[in-house]
Amino acid sequence: MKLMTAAEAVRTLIKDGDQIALGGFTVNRNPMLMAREMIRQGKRHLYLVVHSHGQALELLVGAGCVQRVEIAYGGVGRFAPTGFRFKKAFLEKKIEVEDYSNLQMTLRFMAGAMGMPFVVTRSGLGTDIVRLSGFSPESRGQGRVPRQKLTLLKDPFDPDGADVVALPPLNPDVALVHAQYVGEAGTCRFCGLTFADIEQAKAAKTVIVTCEEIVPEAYLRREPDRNSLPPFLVDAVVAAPFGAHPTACHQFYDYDPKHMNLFKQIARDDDRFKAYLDEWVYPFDSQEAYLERVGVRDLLEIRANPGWGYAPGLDRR
Amino acid sequence: MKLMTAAEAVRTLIKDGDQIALGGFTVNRNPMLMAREMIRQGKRHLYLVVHSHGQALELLVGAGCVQRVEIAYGGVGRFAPTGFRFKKAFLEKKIEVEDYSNLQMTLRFMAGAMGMPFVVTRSGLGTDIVRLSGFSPESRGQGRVPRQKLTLLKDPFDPDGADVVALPPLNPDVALVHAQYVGEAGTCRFCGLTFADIEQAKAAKTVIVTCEEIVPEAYLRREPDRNSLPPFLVDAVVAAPFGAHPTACHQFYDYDPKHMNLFKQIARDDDRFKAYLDEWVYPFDSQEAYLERVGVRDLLEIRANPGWGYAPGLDRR
Amino acid sequence: MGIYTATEIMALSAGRLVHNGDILFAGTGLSMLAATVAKRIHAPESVVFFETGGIDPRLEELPLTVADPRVMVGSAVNSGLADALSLLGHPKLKTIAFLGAAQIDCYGNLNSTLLGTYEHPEQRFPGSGGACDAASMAYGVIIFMQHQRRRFVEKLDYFTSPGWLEGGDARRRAGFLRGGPIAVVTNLGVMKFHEQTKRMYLETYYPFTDPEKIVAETGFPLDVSFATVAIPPSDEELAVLRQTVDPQRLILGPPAVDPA
Amino acid sequence: MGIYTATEIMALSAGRLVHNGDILFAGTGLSMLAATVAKRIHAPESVVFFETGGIDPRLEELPLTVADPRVMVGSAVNSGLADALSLLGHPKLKTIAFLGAAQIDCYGNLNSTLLGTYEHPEQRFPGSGGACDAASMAYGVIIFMQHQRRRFVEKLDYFTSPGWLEGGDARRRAGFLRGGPIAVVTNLGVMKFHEQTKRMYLETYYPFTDPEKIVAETGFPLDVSFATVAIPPSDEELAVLRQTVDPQRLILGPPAVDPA
Repeated sequence: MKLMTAAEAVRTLIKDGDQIALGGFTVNRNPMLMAREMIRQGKRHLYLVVHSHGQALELLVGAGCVQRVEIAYGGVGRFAPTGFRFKKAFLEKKIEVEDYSNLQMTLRFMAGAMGMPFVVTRSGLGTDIVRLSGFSPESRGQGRVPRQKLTLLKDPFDPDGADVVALPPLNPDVALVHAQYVGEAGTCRFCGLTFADIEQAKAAKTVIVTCEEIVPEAYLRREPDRNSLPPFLVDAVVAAPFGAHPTACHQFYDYDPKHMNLFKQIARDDDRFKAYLDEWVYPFDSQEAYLERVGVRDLLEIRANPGWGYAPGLDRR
Repeated sequence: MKLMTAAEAVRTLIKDGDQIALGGFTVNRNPMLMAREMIRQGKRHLYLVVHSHGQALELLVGAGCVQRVEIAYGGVGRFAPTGFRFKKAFLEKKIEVEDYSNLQMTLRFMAGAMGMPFVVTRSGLGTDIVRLSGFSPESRGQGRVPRQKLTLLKDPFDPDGADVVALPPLNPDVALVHAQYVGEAGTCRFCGLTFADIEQAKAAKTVIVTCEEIVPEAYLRREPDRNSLPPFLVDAVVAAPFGAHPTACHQFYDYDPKHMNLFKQIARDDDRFKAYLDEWVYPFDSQEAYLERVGVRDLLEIRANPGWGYAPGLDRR
Repeated sequence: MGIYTATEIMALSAGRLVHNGDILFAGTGLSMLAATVAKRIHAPESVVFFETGGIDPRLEELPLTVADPRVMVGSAVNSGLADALSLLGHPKLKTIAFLGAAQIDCYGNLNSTLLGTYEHPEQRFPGSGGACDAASMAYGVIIFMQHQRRRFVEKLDYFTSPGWLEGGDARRRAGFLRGGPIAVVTNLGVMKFHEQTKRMYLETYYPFTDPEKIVAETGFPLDVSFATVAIPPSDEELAVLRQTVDPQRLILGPPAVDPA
Repeated sequence: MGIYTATEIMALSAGRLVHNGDILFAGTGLSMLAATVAKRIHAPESVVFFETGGIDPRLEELPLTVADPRVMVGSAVNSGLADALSLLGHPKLKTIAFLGAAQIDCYGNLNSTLLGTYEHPEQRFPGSGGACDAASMAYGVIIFMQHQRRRFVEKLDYFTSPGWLEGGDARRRAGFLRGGPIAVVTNLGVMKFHEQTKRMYLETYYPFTDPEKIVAETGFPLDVSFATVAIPPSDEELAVLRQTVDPQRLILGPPAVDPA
């Protein structure tokens, strides 16, 4: 485990073309600091593997960093039921998209995490998720694109040999997850729902954890039942207060409805999106500088009340 | 969820011949109260499915309640590297045993819990665990005995089509697990290592949870990250202070070396084992009566120090 | 009987389909309203869970997405996707999933992925999320749709989530152990599926519309011979929905305007 | 150089095979001693984990089984079997597993299940536990054995845990991605495996024995042509083992008696 800045982590651990798993879910615990830093460093041809995303996906796709996405859901909840930049890039064929279900993606991360050769499910039998592939035939078997999206197998334990869907495991080059706490030695604790973050981290070759607080290792080891990852699975830790902003981080802050609505306004339009990047992404070489731009008033408004873990009464219209 | 006595739970929810998953591991969190009660009620032909067991297995097998066992490890650690009663029953062909590995059994519980049609692993390729079946050919497909123990499949994603081991899921009739805390509505919290208890409970048709403490539901719901099972998966809850004795229960008590050594003395010999049942099992129609027999002095000696979760300095020779 | 919006009668119509004790797989929007109103009115023992891992949260404020931090408070268990999505198919749970979609066919199969094709895409939607999983494994599915001819189609552009497949016993033959759509709740009425053929038919239409209008908005032949007018929302239902479930009208949207 | 028991030199010989940073899959007994002594002497960054789910616990007192509550304190993570056993094969971890067995063959394949057959059983051992999993997936395996002719056999009664299978590249051909036994540490010496054939050979014998005795106690032909005498335990090694690792001698057993 090595403590790094976001800039250092992106420069030394993420290459153009890498297959990257994004932690979090739609409006929650997206690795936003890392997404902004990848954009600042002009990463290209990224191959995202996600279940349901999300604000980080929107930024990365919009900024032209992404070539390829395996995904179950591309949206930001009520703020953008379908992600504007994701939709636009798909329709303009700037990205190739392979569609799965949330369970299928989760099982693939789990299979990667557990070293399973493949994993089977009944979910999706008979559908186009199983029948159709979104990646072009010529991409098959190239780089990290699997030779087959998935395949049907006969269940050897079923007397009738019913079909089941067999899925290949995912072992991304990099997992980007945002934790509430990391100990000085590298133990990680996610609070609230863990989504598929733990599976993604265990499946990945390189794990970069941004976190709200770096705490004494002993503090986390007093309650090991609550911890999520041991130090030896974590390659880099980046101190990142409000590192998921404008998405939420349970017990620390809510999603930022003001910023999300602002993004919703600009996201449909290429020029306005570029202006957003110029205003909110490119200028800031540190998280502190970005947070100054957000402003103390807004940060105070979204901070979580410890009794709820979110900001009760927050104006979310 | 229904609050019951152990006697009521065994009488109403466990039938002769049922397939039963035992929670815990060797000397830890064995469902001992339930094991003793099944013996008292003379349950027969039980079909145990376990990974590494354990004191409850020893009692149930020794008392003649068991016909069939799927297992990875039958022992009680240093107190009995191979369980005496388990070994004897196997050698005298009083039980049929099917051998697996711990990962294989865990994956089978997990597959059962997650509704997977089957699960694959590379563990055991080329070994007798994969080649040989311990159950008789005539038992195959009868009752709950699977038609095949397991089978080899070609990995459809491997260019060379390497073999992998495919295992059928387990969905036991009953799971018996011992938790530290259960809320009044039925939410369960296991503390310390969870072994495969959560997977066993989720895989089972009927879940009986014994617990050290029944607490206000709101107490557990203040920290839902730490909880293990929701109420709607739990069929019966049995209040069982020291319910895992003489095995350990993290944060409540250590294993009881005095009792385990006593058992070690008597377990090889049929007559002495019968005398043990007469002394420690049959007479007690309540957990309180059993604990009176154990005695306050011994219970105080093994009680866990909250700083460690076990009894530091306990004489374990 | 007061005035009400289409959104309000949709939420209440779906809520009425819930049985006490059902385990409700909710998304956001209408399904949150339906699940919550049912729990508050006639299904107090029902439990809501979210694919993100929030199992039976307290829900003091309405979550705006399934990953809203509001689904992590007061829960029985906070877990993750693997655990939550596995509950959908648990044989001992009567799981009812609420789903929406961009297109539906006469067997309740759903498209929430795209219009056109991968090669020539015309429109993009978010994708399955957990919808395909819920449609594959839940005990039953209740579908919300805007009732429009372009959404009720003969053939889906993309088949995301399995309903009754080609009808009859096709779903069981494909390998599904249970499930299938129970009802389609739209802004005009409630559709169900014929016992044998599994084809959609109109069960009830809302007081402000009629079967002819619904047929006109349906892109495949729809049997309306069983159709009756829906029981309008009661004052109690409306009060719970407006005052307790969504007082900020975050999901309900603008209130009904009295035409008088 | 002091006197020492066979158990002591076994623990220390195995401990010397650990590299700093290795992730150690420990059972109980000798493997606990070897892992702990290595961590204390030359591999401080190595981490011990248990198949039961205890990942890097503090281990202030020696656990007597892998499910001992002593493996649940001060850990990085307390989890369960699924998580812990999955770590064994993690490609980024150099996992070293310590295993024991009732029988071993010349390719390091192990039996910890039974003697005789299922039909005609002669003896029963506990079974694989996690041994088959560790032997299948760990980066490397160190095996503890009592060196006896009946344990070092031409053919296992039951093949529980995979070593080098039939030798050569049989292990890779069978589908294993990595791993295989590194060494067999017995009460008489340390065996390794020939690079190409994967057959066992004697690397070192303890000062109190000789290759002839070891050959006599081995039920298959054993190459002793490379054998040298082992470096005896240092005073420091013995001090750490006796005073820090197992002061109660729970696993070490009775101390050595000076024959003088």
